[in-house]
Amino acid sequence: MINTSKIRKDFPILDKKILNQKDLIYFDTAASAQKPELVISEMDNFYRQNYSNVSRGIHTLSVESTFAFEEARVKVQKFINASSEKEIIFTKSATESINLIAQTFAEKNINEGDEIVLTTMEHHSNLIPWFLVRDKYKCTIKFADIDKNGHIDKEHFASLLNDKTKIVAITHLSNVFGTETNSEILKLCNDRNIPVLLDGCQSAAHLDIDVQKLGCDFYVFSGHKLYGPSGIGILYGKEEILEQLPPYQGGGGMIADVTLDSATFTGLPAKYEAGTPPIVEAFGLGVAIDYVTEIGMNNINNHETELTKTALNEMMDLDFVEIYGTSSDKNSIISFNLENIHSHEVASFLDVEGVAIRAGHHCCQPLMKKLNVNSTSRMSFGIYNTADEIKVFINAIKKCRDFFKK
Amino acid sequence: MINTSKIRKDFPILDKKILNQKDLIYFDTAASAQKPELVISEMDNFYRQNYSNVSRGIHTLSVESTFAFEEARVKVQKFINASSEKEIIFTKSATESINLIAQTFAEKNINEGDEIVLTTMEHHSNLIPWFLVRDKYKCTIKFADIDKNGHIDKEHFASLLNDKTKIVAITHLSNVFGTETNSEILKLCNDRNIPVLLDGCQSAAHLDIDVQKLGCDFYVFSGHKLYGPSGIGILYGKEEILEQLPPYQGGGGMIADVTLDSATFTGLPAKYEAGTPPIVEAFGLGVAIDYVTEIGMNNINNHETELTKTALNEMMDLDFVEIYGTSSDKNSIISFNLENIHSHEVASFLDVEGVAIRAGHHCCQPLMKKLNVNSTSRMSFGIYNTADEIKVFINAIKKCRDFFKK
Amino acid sequence: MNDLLKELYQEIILDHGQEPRNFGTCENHNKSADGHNPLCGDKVHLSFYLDENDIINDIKFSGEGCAISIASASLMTEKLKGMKLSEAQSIFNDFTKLVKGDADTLEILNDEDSLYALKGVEAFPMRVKCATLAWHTFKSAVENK
Amino acid sequence: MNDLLKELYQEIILDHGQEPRNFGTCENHNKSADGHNPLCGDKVHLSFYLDENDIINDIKFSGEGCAISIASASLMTEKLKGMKLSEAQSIFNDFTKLVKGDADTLEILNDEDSLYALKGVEAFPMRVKCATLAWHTFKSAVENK
Ligand SMILES: Cc1ncc(COP(=O)(O)O)c(C=O)c1O
Ligand SMILES: Cc1ncc(COP(=O)(O)O)c(C=O)c1O
Repeated sequence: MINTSKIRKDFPILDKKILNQKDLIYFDTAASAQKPELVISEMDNFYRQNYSNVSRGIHTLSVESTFAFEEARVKVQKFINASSEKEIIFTKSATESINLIAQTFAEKNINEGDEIVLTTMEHHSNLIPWFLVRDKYKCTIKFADIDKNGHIDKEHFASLLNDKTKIVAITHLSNVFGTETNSEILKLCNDRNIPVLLDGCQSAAHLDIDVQKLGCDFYVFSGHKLYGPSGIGILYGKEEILEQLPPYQGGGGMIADVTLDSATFTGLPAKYEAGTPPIVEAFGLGVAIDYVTEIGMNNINNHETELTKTALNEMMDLDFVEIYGTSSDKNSIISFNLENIHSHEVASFLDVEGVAIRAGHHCCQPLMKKLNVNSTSRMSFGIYNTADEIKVFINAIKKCRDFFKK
Repeated sequence: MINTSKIRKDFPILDKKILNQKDLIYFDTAASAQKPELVISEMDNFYRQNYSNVSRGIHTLSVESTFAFEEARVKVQKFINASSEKEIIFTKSATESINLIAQTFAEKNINEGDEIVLTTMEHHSNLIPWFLVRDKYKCTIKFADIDKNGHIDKEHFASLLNDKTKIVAITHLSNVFGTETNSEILKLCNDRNIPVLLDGCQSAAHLDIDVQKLGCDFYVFSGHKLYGPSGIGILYGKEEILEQLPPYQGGGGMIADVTLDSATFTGLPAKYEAGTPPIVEAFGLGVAIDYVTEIGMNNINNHETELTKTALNEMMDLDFVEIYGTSSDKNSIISFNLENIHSHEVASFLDVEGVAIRAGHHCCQPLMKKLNVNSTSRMSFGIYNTADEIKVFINAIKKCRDFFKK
Repeated sequence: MNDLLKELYQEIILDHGQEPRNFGTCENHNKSADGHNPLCGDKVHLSFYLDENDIINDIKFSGEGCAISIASASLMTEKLKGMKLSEAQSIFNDFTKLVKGDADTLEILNDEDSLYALKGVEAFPMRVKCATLAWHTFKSAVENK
Repeated sequence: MNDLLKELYQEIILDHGQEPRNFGTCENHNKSADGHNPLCGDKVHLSFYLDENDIINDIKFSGEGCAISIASASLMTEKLKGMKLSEAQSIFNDFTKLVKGDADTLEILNDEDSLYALKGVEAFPMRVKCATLAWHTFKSAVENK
């Protein structure tokens, strides 16, 4: 097990008092994780000691920045076990990573009448990029059904795959249900040689990721959900596929040779990193990866699934709580509603108690429609959360129910 | 005049000793500026006190982050005098800003046979995005000539404009010559109602910018060249134009309503900010803007043009120095070569002397071909530079010449 | 119980939130609009009849949302019914200031007014959008041809 | 003058940088490639004749670049001429290590070797690309059909 009280000391924001009185209980890690001291101070220090633009300079600071930046790439590579650092592209966010693949993959591979397979529980960031492709290339999107726990219906999924299926893009861990996509789903795609994009936004911080074992062709995530800074995302893509795809954005750094008539592009990863990249952000993400690796992804996973079980059990005992997905393989995320109380009221009420949760559609409007709700509340856990915090939370939702009952 | 010795104390990196002995002389601000203490420590503090994801949450941290983020937008708006904060889009870099406009503008407005006008001195980041448009829409790009000082040839430029010209995209301040684009060039476009994109990467940190007076329809720059953090860029676009353009990237935050069949998008600026934006980076850029505004852009401009004059005069006296562009309206940037010495040698030599300059093609390969050089050295100034540093530099290039002469 | 919450959820808010007045669609309307808070999915539909003297006759709303947005819509319809358009627009401005914490600068509304019940929103900046959803919808209905 | 610079720009480097050996194109070649450093625009063209015993016969290069890249190309051609391909490839590995500061792990090269003149590059990591440009071009020439 992990030493939570030690870990909590690493996160300066946990000292915060909400409204000057309540201890902060941060149950919104799925939206964005808080940052450990180490990440904050190393970035701070980097700006004070080593900062300059990367790749193009010869002077000392440029060397230091370039090496730190490329070292971060290798850290990411190892973290998800990619086979080469060329397969790691720095973007600004997972959303951008998905857009990059959607556009470039479609340009090369998708024609009118082709099919893309998603699920009904995808985040808008894994829906709209494909909608834009659908509009442009007149292809079809098919949506795999899910059950009430957020598990993809394997038979239905299999029935959607055919020779016209050009790519499958699915979440690895649902940001509403907290359930993990079964490896059999990926197997079905692998068997048919259909490329798979896994949206790893929620899995990267909670599971031990091995992109080669997973059998995905693309894997995307955001640094800010992995205890790293804002402003950085990752696109992993298999080298042999990325090499074949056209460029996305054009600009400095991705050019081999330019005349006024034409340009040739450099190889991976630079080809997809036009312009000055998020330098210090990449460095900071590298530090965050060191931090979680030191704790151990399996330890983190154990801690968080334990917390999830505890919370789930307590909540299931409360008759005024409706929970979306109650399967025991939930990880870090619980979505719920309190009877007859809108999620906004719950969120505001809990905020005053110091508990930060999220309320709304969680960028999953189609799923909300399917669940037949307008919105839900969502609590989500990180390495710094404790069973004691869950007690405070349970108490607070009881108070909330009472407050709005009268 | 500005108080340089006071300002220098604001930049922690200036205490750095290169190779443990030489004082750092940072003449590479055009590639990326160093960061003042204030920017570094405020971002640091933001992560410790106020960080969370923006826009979608109700809890206290989400409120604090959202308000800080939107406040930064207003700071940018005021800094460049845009008429509404809706016209300020946060991107990851100026390069992305240009790609965004190139793609969306072309999708709506450019057809086969249409024309785009650039100049021969554009940075790759203002060339390649248009090359990608050219490839896709089979339009033509015309290149305005420049003279040896980097001034656009007004007559030639005028002769390129016609009814097929859909957009003009030009640098505001050349990153090789340091010369500013004449307002008459913009006037020519305005008179014909041709939209103009100004690449403000080099001007934002050196000139007092008023996008309305300038008469540009789009203005882009990067935070990292304006003493702000890496990972943030700005796109300014006139509201009535941006409103008409299609979305660029799709994802969370830019959606009004989604079903599995279709999506509607929110208004500006969210429409162009899919996914979690560079939150702390935007905040940090706001701090940087406060910092330079406090010093005063006109004071900064005076200081830097003064330095440029000093350096130019000294360098013109040296017969082994070839300077690219010697006009007196140069600002902050001097490109040069030492006779028979490759720019790499100069950069490595100066690095050992503590002087950081840039060597290479400066992402302007077509211009290098035009100048008939393989590469140049480039020195560039920021608010922290001094005339004394120029003395050290002049001395160092003399030593460099001697070293390679033997 | 916390004072801020008591301020936010006054009796009248909970009442209007649970039993909104003027709920539905005006049979006879010449102005209408849909409002929508993309951050949470809350929705409101507003319709009213603006007569030849620019008086807001019948006005109704429907939709789903939190207590604040529903109560605000309900209170708004009560307030605006029978009012001259120009006055309604001034109230729009005042109301926006009120919930944003600028109560000192109001021009028409005073603390006797039922809309004052929403003053508690000022302590919850992320709820301002909830409180003003109906009002923005009103504004777009006015602007719609 | 600084020691690092003296290390970097040894007599032999300046000499080969200014007067490169084997400059030009082999009339009779069956292998060639273009190399290019996109960061600065330096270019090299390499051609050689690989005979039926996998011996590198004639080898020449042309191009523009800094003293380090030109001297490195010049020294490389001197070194490789007459050498067996497999041995050249081992030297490629050794040379890469040498300029990256891993001189301790070399397998073939020793400090008597002329290529050792480029060891000074290790103190200038951004110049490694200059020093290895010709070698990478050699590698792609080998891989080209
Ligand atoms: C004139 C000009 N345009 C565009 C850019 C690209 O800016 P960035 O790399 O920050 O996107 C630069 C800086 O490298 C520049 O100097
Ligand atoms: C499952 C999932 N996909 C995609 C995203 C988008 O990530 P970002 O906003 O960092 O681009 C998120 C987070 O909001 C998510 O939870």
